[in-house]
Amino acid sequence: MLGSGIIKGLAVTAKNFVGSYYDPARMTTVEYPEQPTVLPENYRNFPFLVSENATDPMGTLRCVACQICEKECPPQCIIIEKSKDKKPDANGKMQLYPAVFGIDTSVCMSCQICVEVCPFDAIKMDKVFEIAATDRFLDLYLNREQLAKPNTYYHQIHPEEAAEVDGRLTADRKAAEEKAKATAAAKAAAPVAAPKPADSAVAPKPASPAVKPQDEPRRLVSPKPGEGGSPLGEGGPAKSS
Amino acid sequence: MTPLHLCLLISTGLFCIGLAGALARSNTILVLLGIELMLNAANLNFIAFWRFGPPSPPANGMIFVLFSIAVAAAEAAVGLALIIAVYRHQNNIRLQDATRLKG
Amino acid sequence: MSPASDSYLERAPLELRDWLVQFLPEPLQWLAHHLITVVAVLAVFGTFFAFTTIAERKLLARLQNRLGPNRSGLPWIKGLKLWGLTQPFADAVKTLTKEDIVPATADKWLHFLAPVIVVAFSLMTFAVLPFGRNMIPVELNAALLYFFAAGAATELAIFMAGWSSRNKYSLLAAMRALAQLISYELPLILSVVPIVLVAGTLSTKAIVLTQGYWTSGFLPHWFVFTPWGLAGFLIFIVAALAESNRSPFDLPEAESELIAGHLTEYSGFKYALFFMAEYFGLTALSALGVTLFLGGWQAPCVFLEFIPSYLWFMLKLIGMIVFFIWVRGTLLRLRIDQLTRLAWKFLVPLALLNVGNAAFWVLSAHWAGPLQLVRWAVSFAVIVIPFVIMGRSLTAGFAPRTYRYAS
Amino acid sequence: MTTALILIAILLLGSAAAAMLRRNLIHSALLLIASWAGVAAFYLWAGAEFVAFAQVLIYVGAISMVVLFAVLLTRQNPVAELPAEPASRMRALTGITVAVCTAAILSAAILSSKFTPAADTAPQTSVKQIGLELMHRHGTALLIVGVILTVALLGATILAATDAKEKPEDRP
Repeated sequence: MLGSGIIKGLAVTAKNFVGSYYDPARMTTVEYPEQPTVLPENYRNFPFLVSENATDPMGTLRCVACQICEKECPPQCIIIEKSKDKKPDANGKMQLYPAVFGIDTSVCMSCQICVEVCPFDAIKMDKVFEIAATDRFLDLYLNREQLAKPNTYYHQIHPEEAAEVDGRLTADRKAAEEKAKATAAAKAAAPVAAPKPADSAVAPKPASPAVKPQDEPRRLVSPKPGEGGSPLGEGGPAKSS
Repeated sequence: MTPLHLCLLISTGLFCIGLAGALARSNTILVLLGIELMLNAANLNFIAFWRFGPPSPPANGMIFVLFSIAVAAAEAAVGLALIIAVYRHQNNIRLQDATRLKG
Repeated sequence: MSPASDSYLERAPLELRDWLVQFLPEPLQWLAHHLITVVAVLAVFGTFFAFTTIAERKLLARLQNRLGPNRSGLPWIKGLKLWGLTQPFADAVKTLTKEDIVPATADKWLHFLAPVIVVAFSLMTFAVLPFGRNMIPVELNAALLYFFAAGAATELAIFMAGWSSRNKYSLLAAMRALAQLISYELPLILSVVPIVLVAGTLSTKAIVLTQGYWTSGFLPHWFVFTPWGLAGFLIFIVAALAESNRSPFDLPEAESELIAGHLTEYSGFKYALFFMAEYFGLTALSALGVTLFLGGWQAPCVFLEFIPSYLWFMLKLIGMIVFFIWVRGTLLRLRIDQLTRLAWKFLVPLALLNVGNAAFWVLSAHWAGPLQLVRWAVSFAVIVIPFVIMGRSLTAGFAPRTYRYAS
Repeated sequence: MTTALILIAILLLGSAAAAMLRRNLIHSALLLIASWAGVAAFYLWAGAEFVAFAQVLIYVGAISMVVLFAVLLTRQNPVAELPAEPASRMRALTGITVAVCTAAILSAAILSSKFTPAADTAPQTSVKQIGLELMHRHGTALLIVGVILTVALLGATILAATDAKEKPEDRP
């Protein structure tokens, strides 16, 4: 009969009404500021700089001010100035460091391209979204000190990804150390009579660890062979060999 | 001058405004509205005489007006439907263009 | 009259008014008397409007398993939320301080006049509603006619708003609104005619008084408890939903098609006026429904008469509005052709039949004993059988929708 | 009492005259509605409440809507808004002259006639009385008006309806 559907519908909503007071499982609302939601693991928003050590964030930035991200950034929200001097990095190698590193979050669109292009795993995506400020120019421009966050924080927000990155970095470091040892041993073992050919033979080799990380992260971050990974992957070995 | 005089003068004014509109304007809708105004002027007279005129059977003037309003409503409905029909045929509603009865 | 009708609480508002008036000189007393009534009606229903909006939002939320607004508290006390009950005042401050934007090509005068007219006329309808025993702002012989006449003028304001905005969505929505309001005015008035027929008067006060009896003390003689009254009430509710542009008949404001309908080009205070008028219209129609069908300010049982009549009226009014909100939270919007079809092919014939039904009821008033049962049975049959038959033809060819891919 | 009447008259005649003079049809229609409302105010002034409410309900509520719909459905093309040609200006002049002459004759007739002084209060007419009058003495007329209205409604619908065939997908 006409109208029976209306009555059924009214019954459903009446049940909702009563149930909403007795059955908290019905309510999907999360009362946000008091009751923060758990963000999914893959949530990402605005980049930050990874530093190795929480006690001395500025001294242990992974960033070497190569400025790739600055050039790649589509909305051009990254500003980097290279330092004049060099500092030892985590591997003990002398590297440049960013004297100025700023991200204008009012411009940043969280596209993650800076992360994908970084050869040193120095810039990663953060999980912050409550960055509202009263000054839309100065307060939304984050400088080096505000951007630097320790690696432990990275582990906290993206545990799986961070573990993978760390594993890769330590592997690289080990390989570099072994290579360094090998070259040192080779140097020691090589006859003093023929320094020139030995130098020319060894010279490309120390360069290869520096080249390798440049390719490796790309392959790992974008594992799909179809897009972007393969041409770069091919380009890498061709250069190093 | 009694209130009745005043009422009758007002209704004369309304009637003549309606008449002028019905005769002078070339837009069919306005002509129809002018006729409506003339009808209203007549109703005004009925009420004026009911109120101030000599004693009559109770509510006579009111009943006249009620019938008049009902007929005016019918007239407006049919008139405007005719206007829409005419518009559909010749794409405008100017009175002087509606010279044919055949669509 | 029972002693309850003369209790202190019952007389309190009127005596307060008389006490206030007596301080004024004689010639001003008449004016003050009416001014106080107007101010009281405005204050009560203004507050009622404010709390209807918050009640609507909270109820709709609960009907859909949400929480609804629960944040706004008092401005100078942090942490006190008051279940969001001060939300309407926050909204009022917001709308009043907003910029008033008038489109450059708009017809300035009509654009300004439309909200004024709509509020003025929707408030005028309150003048003839009996809010309690002896509490009626204006006692008119033709009160019902007045109510519908004042209500009819709001249609004009909607047209003015739509046309003067120079916005095609506004105009389309205004035309839709007009088509809808004209279509549903007929069933609305026809559903009221049986009441006039049985009560023999157009005066709302007298109509309430005719409903003021009880069978054996607890069965009220409200019109809704007769077959024709029930049918009339249902038709009235459907028509009132459409007249006040509420879901499921909120086509003029179908935001998915027409943005905000005729309100698209309105902002700030003018928008607030339209919003207010809409709720005033809803409240007035609900109050009319209460007055005509639910016994007005009469208590449902004799022993409940100690509660003052105006409270009974308010309770019934709140009940009606809650029901309207409930319907809004449940039903989906109709299409325009379904809407007009429902009015002309279903509600109007049914309402006309109901008028005949009420005439039969009046003619058979002297039937007694077993004939009473026959009277009820015939009256029910006259309305239920056409309902079923017409409902069949209206829903012919429809079946519950089946979804092939979604479970 | 007379002041109120004069105010009502100004509203009534002013809006009617303005309505007939405006070029914008919608403005004309709305001003005319104001004039109809003025007529209703006159009825209220004269003590004919019932007729006043009926006037508002029917004229302001119903006829105005039909007029506005008609105005919007018959959109004027720009050609029709050209300045009036001499013939129609002539016609307008004649029309106004005729109206003014009629007004003069009628006014002279009204002012020269004597009426018996009226009663101070309006004749008491309750709604019930009107209803009984309508049903008894004027029953036939009521029936005829009902038939006229029904026929007019049907006729208007048929006249204004389009001949377009209903497409099957338009069915619900």
